Amino acid sequence: MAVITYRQALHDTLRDEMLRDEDVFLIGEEIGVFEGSYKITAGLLKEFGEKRVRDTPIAEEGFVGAAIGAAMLGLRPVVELMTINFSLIALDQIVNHAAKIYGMFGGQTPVPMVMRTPGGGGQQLGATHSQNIELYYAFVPGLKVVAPSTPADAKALLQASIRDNDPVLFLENLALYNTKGEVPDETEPAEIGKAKVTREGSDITIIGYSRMAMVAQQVAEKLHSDEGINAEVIDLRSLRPLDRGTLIESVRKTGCAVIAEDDWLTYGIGAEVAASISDGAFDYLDAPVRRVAAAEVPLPYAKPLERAALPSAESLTTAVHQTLDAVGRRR
Amino acid sequence: MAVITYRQALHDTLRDEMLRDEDVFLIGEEIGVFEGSYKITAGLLKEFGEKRVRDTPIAEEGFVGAAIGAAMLGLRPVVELMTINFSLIALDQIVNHAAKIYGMFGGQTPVPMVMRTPGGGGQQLGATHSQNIELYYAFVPGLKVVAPSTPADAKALLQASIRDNDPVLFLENLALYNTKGEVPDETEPAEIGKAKVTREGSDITIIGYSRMAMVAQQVAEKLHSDEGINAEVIDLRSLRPLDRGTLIESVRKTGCAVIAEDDWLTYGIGAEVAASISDGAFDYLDAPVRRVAAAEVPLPYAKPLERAALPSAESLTTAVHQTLDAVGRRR
Amino acid sequence: MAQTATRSKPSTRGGGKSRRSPVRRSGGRFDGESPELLRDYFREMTLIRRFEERAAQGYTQAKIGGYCHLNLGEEATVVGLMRALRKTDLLFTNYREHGYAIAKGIEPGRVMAELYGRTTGTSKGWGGSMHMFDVESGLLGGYGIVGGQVPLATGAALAVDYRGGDQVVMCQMGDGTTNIGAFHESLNIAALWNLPVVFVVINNQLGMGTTVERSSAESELYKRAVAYKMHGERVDGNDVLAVRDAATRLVEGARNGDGPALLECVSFRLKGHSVVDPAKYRSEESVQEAREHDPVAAFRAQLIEAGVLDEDGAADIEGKAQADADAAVAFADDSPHPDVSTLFDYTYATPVANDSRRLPADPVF
Amino acid sequence: MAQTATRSKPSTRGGGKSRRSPVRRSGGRFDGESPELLRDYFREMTLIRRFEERAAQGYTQAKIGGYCHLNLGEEATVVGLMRALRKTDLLFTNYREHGYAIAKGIEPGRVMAELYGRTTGTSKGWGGSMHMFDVESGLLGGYGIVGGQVPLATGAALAVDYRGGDQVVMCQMGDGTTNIGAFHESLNIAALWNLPVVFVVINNQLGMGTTVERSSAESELYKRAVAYKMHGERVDGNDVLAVRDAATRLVEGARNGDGPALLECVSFRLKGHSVVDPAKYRSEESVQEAREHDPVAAFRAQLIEAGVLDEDGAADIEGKAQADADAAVAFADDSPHPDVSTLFDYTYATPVANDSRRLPADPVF
Ligand SMILES: Cc1ncc(C[n+]2csc(CCOP(=O)(O)OP(=O)(O)O)c2C)c(N)n1
Ligand SMILES: Cc1ncc(C[n+]2csc(CCOP(=O)(O)OP(=O)(O)O)c2C)c(N)n1
Ligand SMILES: [Mg+2]
Ligand SMILES: [Mg+2]
Repeated sequence: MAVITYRQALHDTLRDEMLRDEDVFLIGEEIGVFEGSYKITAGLLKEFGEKRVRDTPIAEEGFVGAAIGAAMLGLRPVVELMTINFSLIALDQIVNHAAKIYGMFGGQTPVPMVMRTPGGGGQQLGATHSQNIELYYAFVPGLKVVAPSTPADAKALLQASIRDNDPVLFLENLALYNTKGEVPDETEPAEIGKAKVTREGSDITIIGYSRMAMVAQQVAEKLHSDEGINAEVIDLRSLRPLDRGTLIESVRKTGCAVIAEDDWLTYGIGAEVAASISDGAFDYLDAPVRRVAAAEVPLPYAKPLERAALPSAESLTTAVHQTLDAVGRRR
Repeated sequence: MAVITYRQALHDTLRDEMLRDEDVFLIGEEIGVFEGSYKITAGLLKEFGEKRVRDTPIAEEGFVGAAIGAAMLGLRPVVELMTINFSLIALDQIVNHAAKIYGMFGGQTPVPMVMRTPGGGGQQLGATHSQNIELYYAFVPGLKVVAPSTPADAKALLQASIRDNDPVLFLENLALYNTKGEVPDETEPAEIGKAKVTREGSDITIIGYSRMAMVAQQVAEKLHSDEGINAEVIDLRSLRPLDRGTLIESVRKTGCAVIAEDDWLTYGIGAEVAASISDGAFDYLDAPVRRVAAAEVPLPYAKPLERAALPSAESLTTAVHQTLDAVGRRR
Repeated sequence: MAQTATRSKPSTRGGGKSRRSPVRRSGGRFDGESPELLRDYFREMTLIRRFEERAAQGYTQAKIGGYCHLNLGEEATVVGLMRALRKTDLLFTNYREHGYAIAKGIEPGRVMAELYGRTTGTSKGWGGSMHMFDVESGLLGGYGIVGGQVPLATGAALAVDYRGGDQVVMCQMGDGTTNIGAFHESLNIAALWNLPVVFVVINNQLGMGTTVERSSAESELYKRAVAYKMHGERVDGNDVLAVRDAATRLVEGARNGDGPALLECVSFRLKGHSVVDPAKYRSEESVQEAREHDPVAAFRAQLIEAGVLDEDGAADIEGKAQADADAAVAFADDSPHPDVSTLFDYTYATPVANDSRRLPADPVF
Repeated sequence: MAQTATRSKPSTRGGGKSRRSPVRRSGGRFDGESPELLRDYFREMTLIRRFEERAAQGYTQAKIGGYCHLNLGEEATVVGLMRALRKTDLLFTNYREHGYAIAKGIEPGRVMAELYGRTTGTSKGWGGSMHMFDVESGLLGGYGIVGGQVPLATGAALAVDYRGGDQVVMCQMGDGTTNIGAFHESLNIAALWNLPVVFVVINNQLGMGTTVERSSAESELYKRAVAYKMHGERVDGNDVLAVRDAATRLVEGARNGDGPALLECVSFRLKGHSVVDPAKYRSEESVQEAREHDPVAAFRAQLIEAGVLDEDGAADIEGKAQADADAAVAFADDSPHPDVSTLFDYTYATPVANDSRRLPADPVF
């Protein structure tokens, strides 16, 4: 068991999987000579050579499509999309091809591939470079979407994604790369489609994924130490399929919930979470499910505006307080 | 007041707007010589010439982007995207450019353009040609998204969209083009961002948009004549902004709601509708908000499979019955 | 335009790479050709013709739904291209692929059954006219999104290269498809990585109702290969032998490591864009010109003139083709519709926890 | 590569259209040039150099956030191109646009203020380094998505054509950008419709860490114009006069209805891709080669050699440039940050019912 960064966990897992299976190869912009925009693939070109670590032209549609075609022949490409914002250019290939090829042809050819990509605002990258559009993938049958928030999950879910026979969108986050956590040396691949209760509690359910799962965990710890509030925290981990059962079970216990997400509120991931809880835990809810999400604007560059627009530990704490007040459970 | 088809209403409105404003022009694939894949633009090339009715190469990213650039200079392009499925290729231009240009540059240049496009399955077009992905646009701040279900609304909302200074995604539906309805000769542009109660009732609220608003209306009429059930029907008309107030007001009266949508259930438009109602009418809801949506599969070609996968008057009726049973209001 | 499309058209050539050079047939048109093979080409072209006619009929009878795009007028191209491929070579096409499916070796009955949406179809009824697929015969899909197949074919070639096999990938597309971004990105990638893929543009001179001249600034489409330092050439798509020869050269070149190439086959679309399109936008002359270039009729006449066939022999072949097409329809019509219970069978290849399997009337909880 | 990049490079030419032909300067390097103008070019190149150095500094001091891509090494190209445009002409660029903003006529203070995220910035602090905009000076945007500006510029040219004005649109992009689909779709459209737009590729030989040879199958990028029957040519991007002359010809051609063109300017990137990039992937020789081609130093030496400038004059200009850059920083630093109350001001140009104006901690109801 070592304490390593999320970045390191991704790097090591890619390397392990490449060693384990000759059919696994990496493809993407600047992953080789440049060693990756966020250095996840550092050193791998040197170790595995150009065949296994393939730098591409700036052509997201072309190289994602090429990965799909290669996967149709049984290879296991792991694509790096530099950030999720640039994946829009490849969306037709992902939604109309990767996600459809297995079903549209009557189950004849699986498409075993992974698309790794970071989302995330908060780096003053401006409106086009700060989006959280995992919704675009989570919405699509035929795709699987996972979103680990810890180094250990990054490893276990990346293993699972690479070994899965379906196209998997693997969501990372710029703000998570340098976070640290314990990672077991030997890990079983995680089960895709399962959420995880990362903190047990009875006062309120706080739900997050990716960066906001980490924030949720921190907020819960602080609420406990500062105010004795016992929040249950759920990390969704998988956005498609969505593990509604784990959510409902928790809310049936706590009676209230807050979902924290980095994307925009209206139609965001939290809408489905709130709708599902409101439905499945209808008789148990003591207050409406509360959502904490980004302000619905093209994210401005200027720091004060950006800071105001994005969810944070503070805004999540406020929402938790207000929800606890509403159910009369604030101590 | 004339009774005309939805197609005719669109056609006539495009023509009227082109006559009214020299800056309005049409651009898209096969809209001129071919007279439009669905013949919305029939005759307009002959009347207005190539400058105002511009056939494009098959290059969705290129011509949508060109329309955006033209709009930045003050023209009012009305783009036809042959079906919403092909809009994926233009998504980067729409989401990263059309939607961002006004905000990202600090409000210096509006982007007054309309993107007309039909969604819809049920024509045995298979998985890539039968999608309802309006969510991709409804999610994005900076865009407006309207989805008329009647010829009259098609006219009033198209007027409003063309005269609006922001990029508007104007959602049509293959199954609506031949439907008929009364259209006033003189119409005020509709107000974007407003839903409409198209039938008053007190037993249950049925919500739809585009094709499913029409189906909802039919189901409500039939429930009334067959069973004396008095459903209130709401046509969302605008997906972005979403008119939550109208929804809440209705459900506070009826105490229960069903939302019918053509897209996939998980993360679909109905998720936000259900989440919003569950929140805003929390103390008034007698049963969970029910969603009727498409099965979450790449839509198969074969008729029996396609029919089973898509929502219909029957599935909506079933859901309404079950919801009324749940609240003990079935007569 | 077809006048300028000859086998001897000078080709665009890339840098200093060694390239295959055209082998021209000398003397009479069919010198050195096996009469048996020639008759077989005619048989297959005729079969495709009859098959497509029956498909149109099935569509009119509402046995076939969706869109239905036919290869009428493109039979010489289809057969010529497919004869350049080995059984193990891989083919990606657009949605106008019925003829390719047959010529690549799929039973016509299974092709028709797909149109009829039956479980015996190439895609078990899930794909329909635009989405045929068969691993065994190497048809890796018809694709309905214009240009969608181009990156995929490039990736398949990457996989072949990765594994070190000697397969070649052929990627068919229409003239209108050369204007979309995926074409550009993929040709660049294929050339950059020297992948074993031959891109084939079927220039039937129309994308729906738009002519090549109104959609492509460079209407000699093979010239676009220059932008990727790729070999490009044009061939008369109404000449089955010319197509076969050009395609064979490029396919074998790709097999031998010469890298990708772009082949433009100029032909005519005899009917509308799809079965429902009356093609009112076409001038009488253009329709007339297309009819005059009917490759099936022309090949028939040439074979008879060359003594490879006589009228009886031709009629025999035609009768057999008609019978085969009819049998395909009968097979399709007798085949079962997919059962609704199979609706959720093909969303994922690896089963996954919490996958949604709800019908529209099913509650979430 | 820069060796092959000369002004006299034969150009690719489209069909039979009448095209502008290069007017070569005869005799000495600066014959017929106004010394005043030459000094002004040097002044502006130096200003951009100093400005970018201050930007790098501001970034290191965390006064500037996000990504920050500099024009260091591209000053001759920037100034040469901008001198080919009229004030009323329109410019679209990528995210590496600080120099263009200045050379197109925006106050350096406003450019720096944008980097500092202040209300006095070109985009009121909403855009940052990658997204500068100014209607008055005709900069219609720096764009952060590779290739994103290309369709937009084409559309702006369409609008000019529609209205019948005599403006020309210039669309700047990097070498790596020529591989993306939007490039292809747009150049085809521009050529097909004969639009008044000049596409300019700044070939600094790298897209992040990837060389042109590793990303473009045809590494002589101007040749890609052939695919659209468009005029294409290459120029030495380190030669401000050569760039100005080539650009002027093409811009005036476009203005006169000759249609679009593709101009490739070959230059060097002196530093990393952005301020944070140490560029470890670059060989010592490549860095050395870039330094040797430093266009500011070279132009300075040439002007002195030609007697257009003396050391004192050069030092004067340099001192003034430094002072201007410093003043820009002072202006930026003194300018106000945008107020949080303005967060919802620019989502829509036409106010709309039910628009969401919630902060993250605000409830929906
Ligand atoms: C991305 C995309 N845009 C538009 C369409 C609609 N469409 C279907 S076929 C077609 C014309 C294609 O022409 P071409 O490539 O010449 O092929 P052909 O039909 O002539 O075989 C169009 C525009 C589509 N299927 N996909
Ligand atoms: C669509 C897209 N893909 C990837 C990126 C990330 N990216 C930013 S700049 C760049 C390199 C661009 O190279 P080039 O076009 O040569 O321009 P230069 O930076 O050299 O000016 C890349 C890959 C992006 N911004 N947009
Ligand atoms: Mg065609
Ligand atoms: Mg570059």
